[in-house]
Amino acid sequence: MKPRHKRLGFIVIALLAITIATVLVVMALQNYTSYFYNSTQIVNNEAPVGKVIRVGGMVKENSIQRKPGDLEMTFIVTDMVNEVSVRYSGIVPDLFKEGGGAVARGELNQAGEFIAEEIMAKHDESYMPPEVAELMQHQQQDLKQ
Amino acid sequence: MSKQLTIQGLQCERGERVLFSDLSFTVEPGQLCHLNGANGSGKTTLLRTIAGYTLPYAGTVSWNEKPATLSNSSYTQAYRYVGHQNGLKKSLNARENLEFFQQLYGLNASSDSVTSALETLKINDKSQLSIRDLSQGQQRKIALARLLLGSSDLWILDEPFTSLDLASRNLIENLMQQHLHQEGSIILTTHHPLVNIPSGSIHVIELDRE
Amino acid sequence: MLKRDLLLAVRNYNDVLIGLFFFIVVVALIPISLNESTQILPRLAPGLVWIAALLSSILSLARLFEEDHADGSLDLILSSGSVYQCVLAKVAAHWLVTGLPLTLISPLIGLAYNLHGEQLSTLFMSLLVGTPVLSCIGAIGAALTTGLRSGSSIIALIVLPLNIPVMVYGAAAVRSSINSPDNVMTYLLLLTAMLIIAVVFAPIATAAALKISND
Amino acid sequence: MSFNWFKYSSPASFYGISHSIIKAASGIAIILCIVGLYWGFAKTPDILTDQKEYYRILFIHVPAAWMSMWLYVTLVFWAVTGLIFNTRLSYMMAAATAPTGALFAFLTIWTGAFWGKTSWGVWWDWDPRMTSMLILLFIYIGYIALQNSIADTRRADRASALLALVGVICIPVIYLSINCPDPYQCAALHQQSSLKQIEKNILIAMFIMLFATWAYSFAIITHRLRSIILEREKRTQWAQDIVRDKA
Repeated sequence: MKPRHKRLGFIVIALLAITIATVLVVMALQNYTSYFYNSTQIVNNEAPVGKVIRVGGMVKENSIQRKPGDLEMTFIVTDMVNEVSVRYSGIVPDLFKEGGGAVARGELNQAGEFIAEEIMAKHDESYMPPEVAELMQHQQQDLKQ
Repeated sequence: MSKQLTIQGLQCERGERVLFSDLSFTVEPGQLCHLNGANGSGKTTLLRTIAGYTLPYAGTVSWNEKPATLSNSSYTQAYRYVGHQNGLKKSLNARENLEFFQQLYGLNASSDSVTSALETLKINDKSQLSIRDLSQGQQRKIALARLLLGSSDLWILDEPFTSLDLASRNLIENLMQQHLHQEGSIILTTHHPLVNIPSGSIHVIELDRE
Repeated sequence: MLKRDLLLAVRNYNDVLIGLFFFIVVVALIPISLNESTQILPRLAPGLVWIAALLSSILSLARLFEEDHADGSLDLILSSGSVYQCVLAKVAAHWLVTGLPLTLISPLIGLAYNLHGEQLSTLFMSLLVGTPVLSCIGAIGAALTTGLRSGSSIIALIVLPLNIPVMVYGAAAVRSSINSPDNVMTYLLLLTAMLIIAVVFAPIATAAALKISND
Repeated sequence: MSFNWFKYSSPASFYGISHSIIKAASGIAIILCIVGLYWGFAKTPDILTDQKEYYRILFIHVPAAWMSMWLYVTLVFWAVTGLIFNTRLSYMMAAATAPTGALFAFLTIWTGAFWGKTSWGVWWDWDPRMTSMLILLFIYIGYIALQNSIADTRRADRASALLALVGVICIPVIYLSINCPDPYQCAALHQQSSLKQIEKNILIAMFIMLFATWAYSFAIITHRLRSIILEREKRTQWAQDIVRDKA
């Protein structure tokens, strides 16, 4: 009888532990504030100034401007609604191009400009030749909005 | 309820060596089972297998017709094991060590029963010294004092007489005799002759390799 | 049972001090070796303090069950009905002599790393909740390697990857106390959840591992 | 009459049939590999929406990643089977699986680094999936190291099986922890991709390569298993007979 009681007691404790842990995880996630922003959130002043955050979105067509003879560049990140201008100095990855996805890590300055420390390009979600992908592009843009 | 230890078709290996195979015997209440065999014949392994520490490669050990394993708590509570090592903490004293064993055996902590165990073994006067400062024989006696904590049915003893003097050996043999009288059983290995125990209750198992 | 292990630890108080000083030396070595201005130190602090805590916890783990195995008392523990409680007591004792002193001294380390106010208390809290998890998970590794000659080196290899989540959340808690104070609570809650799960379930694995190692 | 399910769980009877398994599996692996690489290089488009020729590293990268995870699942399966039924062959299977799993995890990271450099601009980013793969590699290494450092085979088998089991419980937590509470904060560079969005020929080549790696794993693990069996059963009559026949 005794070992059986012991086992029963343990099962109760185990279930209790799992329940409490789950509650804590749920509480934790509700408490969480994200530090990844899209351009609309930045334009609406939802992002903190002077703190390391990440900004993601599409690089706007014809927005990349480079200083000749320098690695410094600016471009605009957009979520198709609002735009944020990003300043960066360094080498960009191959996949980084206008119309493609990008993630920048850095800080927002007082003027609302994003000073990036690191630029990463996202590869496209569709592993397709351009002709096939073009057909689906409208669909994708709808999804992003 | 028969408190019988049954060994059936047991095979044990060490490294890649078969120590013994197809070993079967029983130990009845009131019986002393004396394992005999040369060094390396697997006596210690057999005792550890019986106590459930080592898994057999084949065969079973059962107690009271149920598997004698570590997860069978009615079995683990029924035996007392004194192995090669004394299981004593060097920086604690005899009393502290024995009180810890009381807890392990699920007994109520009682300093009286610790005192009486130590007194029976005539070592109570050393109970405040840390184990480190005791002689090998004294340490052995404190390890054997575990047998007297609470009540138990089966004693599993690996060379209990190591480093004991003649007087202490006789003392332990007398305790064994008493244990057998109370329908307890003993399984042991020893190189010392058992002089005080009637040969009628001794059952010898030869473990020599074929 | 806890009393016994603590008593043993107190009588070998040297071990406690060694673990603690290991931690202090490691966290002190880093600013010395980097020779950086105090500006950068707060950004390094969360990760470094946590790595040092992890290493000093592992340093003392190797001997967690070693003595019990060598003197034969592990046998007695395994055949008692209270393996689970014994393991829990040993883990608790390990934490009390390694994790707790380290946690208590952490605000001083934090000051040396140019942290202040809230950040110090977060560092303290994260270590207070996180280091017991390190002891719980580490005990599994210690049990698996008990009695091995190369035990102490292999224990690090198997325990470190398993401890990554604790380190990530612990360091993240301290990091967000610097960058984004709103999220400190999130990470502390996640650590607490891990603590509860680890305390209840890790001793089962440890007990099973001890049975295997004591074969 | 009931079929004896445990017949092939005895090392001796397994050894008997293993030779033909190895032959067949390695043949399949070689053929599939050639077909898959041909398909991958000749039948697929030169350029994807945003990637040039180097996307073809995917034909190694993706199957390797899948295999490394799948092999860990099988390893744990064998480990647990061993712990429950105490069958020697299960432990040997687990032991034979680990090195191949570790190899694939390493291959995934290695090819991933090349691809990452060309596409994302970084050799390595602590992206959740990359970090998880690295930790999976660590766990494989821990398993192998523990197995090798215990002299007593049975203890080695059981201890490493337990470690594999603990590892499999920890892996989801590890994955979540590096994914943070918020997947966006770590800004996963890997995209969520659905098979539907992959061009047909790429998908075909990828699956052929997946089966090729699968057949390869099958062959090499069985081969390793044969060596382990012979080594462990060296004092049995049948093993000695085999060695004598070979000599």
